[in-house]
Amino acid sequence: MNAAVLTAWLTEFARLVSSHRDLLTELDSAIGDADHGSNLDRGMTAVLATLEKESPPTPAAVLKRTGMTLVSTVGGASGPLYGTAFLRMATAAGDDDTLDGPGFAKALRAALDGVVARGKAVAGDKTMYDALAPAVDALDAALADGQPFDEAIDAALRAAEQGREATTPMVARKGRASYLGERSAGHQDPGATSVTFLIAAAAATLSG
Amino acid sequence: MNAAVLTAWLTEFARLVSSHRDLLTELDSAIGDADHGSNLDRGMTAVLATLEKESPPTPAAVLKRTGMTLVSTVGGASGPLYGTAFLRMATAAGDDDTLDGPGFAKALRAALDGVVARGKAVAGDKTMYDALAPAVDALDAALADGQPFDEAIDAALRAAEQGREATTPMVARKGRASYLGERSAGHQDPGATSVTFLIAAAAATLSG
Amino acid sequence: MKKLINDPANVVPDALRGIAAAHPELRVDHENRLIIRGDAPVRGKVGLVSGGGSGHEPLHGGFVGPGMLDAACAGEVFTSPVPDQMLAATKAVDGGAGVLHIVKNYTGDVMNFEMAAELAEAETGVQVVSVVTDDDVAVQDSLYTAGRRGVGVTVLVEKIAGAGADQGRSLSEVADLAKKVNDNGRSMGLALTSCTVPAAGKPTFDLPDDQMEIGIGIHGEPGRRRVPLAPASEVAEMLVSPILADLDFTGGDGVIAFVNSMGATPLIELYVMYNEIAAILAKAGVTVARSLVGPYITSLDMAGCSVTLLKVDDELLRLWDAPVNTAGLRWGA
Amino acid sequence: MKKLINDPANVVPDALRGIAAAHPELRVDHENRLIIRGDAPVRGKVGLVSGGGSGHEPLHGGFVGPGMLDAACAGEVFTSPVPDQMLAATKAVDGGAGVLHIVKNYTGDVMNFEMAAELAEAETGVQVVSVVTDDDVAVQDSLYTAGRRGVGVTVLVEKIAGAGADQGRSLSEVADLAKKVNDNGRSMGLALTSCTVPAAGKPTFDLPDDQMEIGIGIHGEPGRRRVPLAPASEVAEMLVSPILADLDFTGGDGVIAFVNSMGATPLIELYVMYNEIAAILAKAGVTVARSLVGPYITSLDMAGCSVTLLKVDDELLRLWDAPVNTAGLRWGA
Ligand SMILES: Nc1ncnc2c1ncn2[C@@H]1O[C@H](COP(=O)(O)OP(=O)(O)O)[C@@H](O)[C@H]1O
Ligand SMILES: Nc1ncnc2c1ncn2[C@@H]1O[C@H](COP(=O)(O)OP(=O)(O)O)[C@@H](O)[C@H]1O
Ligand SMILES: [Mg+2]
Ligand SMILES: [Mg+2]
Ligand SMILES: [Mg+2]
Ligand SMILES: [Mg+2]
Repeated sequence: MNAAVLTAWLTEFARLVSSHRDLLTELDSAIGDADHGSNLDRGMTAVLATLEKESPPTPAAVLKRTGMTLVSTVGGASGPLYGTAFLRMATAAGDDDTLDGPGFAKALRAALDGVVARGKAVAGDKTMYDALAPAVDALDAALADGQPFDEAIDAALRAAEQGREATTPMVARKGRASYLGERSAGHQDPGATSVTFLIAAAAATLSG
Repeated sequence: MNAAVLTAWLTEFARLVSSHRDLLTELDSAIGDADHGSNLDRGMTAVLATLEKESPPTPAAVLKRTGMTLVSTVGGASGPLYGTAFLRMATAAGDDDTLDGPGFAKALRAALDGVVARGKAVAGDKTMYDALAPAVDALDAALADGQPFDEAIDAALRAAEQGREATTPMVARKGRASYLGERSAGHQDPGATSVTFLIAAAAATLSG
Repeated sequence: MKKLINDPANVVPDALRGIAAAHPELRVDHENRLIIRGDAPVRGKVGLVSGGGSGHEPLHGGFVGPGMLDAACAGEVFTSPVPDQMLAATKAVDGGAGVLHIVKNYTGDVMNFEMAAELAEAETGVQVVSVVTDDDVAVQDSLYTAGRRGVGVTVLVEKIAGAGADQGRSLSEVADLAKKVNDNGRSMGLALTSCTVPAAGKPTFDLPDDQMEIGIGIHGEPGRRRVPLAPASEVAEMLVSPILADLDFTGGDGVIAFVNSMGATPLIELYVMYNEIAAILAKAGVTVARSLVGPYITSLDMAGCSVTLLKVDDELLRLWDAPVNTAGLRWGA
Repeated sequence: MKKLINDPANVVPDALRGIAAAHPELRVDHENRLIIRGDAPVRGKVGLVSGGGSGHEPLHGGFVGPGMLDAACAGEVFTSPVPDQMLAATKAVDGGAGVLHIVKNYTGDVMNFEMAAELAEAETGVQVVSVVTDDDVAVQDSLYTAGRRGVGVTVLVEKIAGAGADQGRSLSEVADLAKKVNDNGRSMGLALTSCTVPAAGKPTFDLPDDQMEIGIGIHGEPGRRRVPLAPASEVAEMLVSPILADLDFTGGDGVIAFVNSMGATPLIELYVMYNEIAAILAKAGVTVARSLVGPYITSLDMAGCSVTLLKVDDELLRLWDAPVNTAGLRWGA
């Protein structure tokens, strides 16, 4: 996976976010403040513009510009979280011109660590962690199991989807939804939903 | 008609206002500020309390307390208008213990003059004048014609009703409805409606 | 009806009790429903009394204090106060230099203040002069009608006349000042939603989701016409154009531009509107000398706004800038 | 959606242009969406920066000026600003004595301000201390959650810390003062209607005509529970009881009682509420030393109100009374 492939991934993520913008905002209306869709859409639109303009040469450069742009344009909780995730991915990606499957998996694990470092979420808090962590674990496990990347990333997507669904009954302990206490149960988490689009975009565009 | 009879008239007027309070406010919503019903109801409730407490001995005393109480409790346009009308009636009634039919008619004309003096309305301005003036004219004409008071006051009521209906197509030139310009046409005037209750109450309770 | 009230019949006395509790520097006469400066009467100063129906807060009670009104009479919601109230207020603030009544041009207000002035002079010998505000260009003026409504300019009249009275001007001078402000001020308002009078319990008028009323007053009176919702830039045109067409605001020392919320429109929207209005004025060659943006003369819970422009000279500007210390308007003090 | 706006995507920049036009004493950085004191940086004074999502006006931009904030960062509606904005604001107001960040406790705000502080110290060496406000008793606090929201007390923190900075206190002293205010303040809010986020175009939550939400925040987040509409007296109980249960407000020099409109609730209702709240406090033995009644920290066009109580001592009272000269809060200046 070179810079162009990662850019294709992010382009697909941006498309998914944009076409599900209202869904994300709708989910955020129920247990948050009705802006997750517009936040991420604004950010990913800016990311695509930046990548188009600058054509960063390496995977790390693509990921770094993505993270910085998200930090500078999204705001809210998802800006620093997604931003930190991509900045950590960039560091993990190193200076090579391409990433292989295990390299991508390592970077995605770094992204997860970044989310945790920034947001202090743990499993079951009803956040994007609850979709991202299972995806990262599934990707690692499948690769360790010797599966080809294409199958491994599909497994990651299924895990993300399961994780996303699992957020519905949870009582939120982090983010805005936590203010609702018990009333947050019964609603799917917006961030877990958007992060599942990130993995879906990877499954659609990346191959090891 | 002694003080008790006039008190019965005002009691019936208060009852009509109270039971049509919502109608009056509804009419005032369309071309005014949605308070004519509550204004008059508040005023007439206060009038009944005053009359009950003080039992003024003469027609003039009843009318004066009524006018003063309305001035002090109604506010808005209808407070000074109804108040002045009753105060002028009181003066016209003189000091006698009773009023006869022509005496009542004279007092009602004084009321009309009071409304004009205070509010400067002319025929066709779409105000209470447009119901009160025809009523006063009809009463005078019927009495001059030799009709008994009971019939004359019925004629006055019919004239008031016609005058009230005639306000509907008018374009208001006085009061709050005038701000609407042409848009005031097509709505019955609230003050013309309430003043018709005043005459209806007279027809129901007074006899010469 | 969704309101933070108790019995709808008691909204005005309840609110007056709240004002008394929140503002110990004011004296509230609950019997007469008056809000009075704690130190009234101020010896030798012309007393300023205003008042009107309630539901326009902070007008008028919020403008009682040094540099502005001496007393305000609170009527029932949207109903002019009664002469007894104005008489009591006049007596309470007379410091020997006479009392100015500032009256918004509504039939009820004018008649009740008129009766009060008659009573005051007869009963007490206090000299009373009344100034009627009538700045609403939405209303076609004519000799045969009730004339224009008094709206936004009333706030500016109270501020500037208050400053004039503070300077020790005479009753006729303060009245002239008030008239000068009224004569040089014009307003126009619009509603996105109707207000709901507590005693009525439902909106005064129905306004479809895609329409707004242009040319509304401050009592939930319907406006002159209904138009489809439009962007702020076009709304600003609809409000400012008739004002500029009614009076030449160019030249001189510019204008005070006052953008007012009708009650339920929040500040962020007022600033969006202010931006558009400022642009229109700049294009029309009108210089903004001062601005006032916020809810100052409201119509209960109506969403919408009004624009008032006041043409100023050096004198009016100095009086505008003079210290004022009231619950609703405060600077330099 | 009925709003006086142009393109929903441009509400914040449009409003900032309006603020710039209406308040020439402020400097508006449109690129970074900052509202800055015209005379910033003030040499030797601790700089105060706050900010957050827009839609809470006058908070924070309306509180920029002498005696309060040096700069405010405006995020998108209900969305925390980004670190770049806070960094630019920090640079703009650093007068050599360091900069205090006043942050409302929301995950997004806290994280973005955190990143900004890291950047500020790394890039510029400006010393930054952050104080997080978290006064909303509607939120059950716990070690494992995001904690309580920062709401009404933020206004009081900005005023009092601003006065402390004006006195020449050091960064750590001003931060301690801000913490002291936050620690002694508690709030609780309620909504009669949902707000509508411009970009979303429809109300954030549905609330039946006969229900209200108790324990709402300032971002249209649903509250803790829904209850039938109730008279102001009962509503006041629902708001004040949990506050009094959370902290002992008796004794000392009393409290500052702050009754706030969520945006669409007019002043007349706030005073009705204030009356009930004052009565409850009196019965509970809590002395009101000062009051603040009006729309100061709003939630777009939400109808409803919040109550904030701040326990004060002599020092806090003196700082509260100190001169302040901002668009949104002004006295003694
Ligand atoms: N502490 C946290 N750790 C991880 N994810 C979080 C945390 N707090 C919030 N989130 C995620 O952020 C999402 C909300 O993002 P967004 O709506 O853009 O920001 P905001 O809550 O500031 O409006 C939530 O659905 C949740 O998944
Ligand atoms: N100048 C006037 N002369 C006579 N009647 C008037 C005048 N102005 C208003 N009215 C009457 O007063 C009525 C409205 O009364 P009300 O609603 O109680 O007062 P307000 O208009 O102050 O709210 C109108 O329907 C009209 O009949
Ligand atoms: Mg959100
Ligand atoms: Mg009326
Ligand atoms: Mg009225
Ligand atoms: Mg947000």
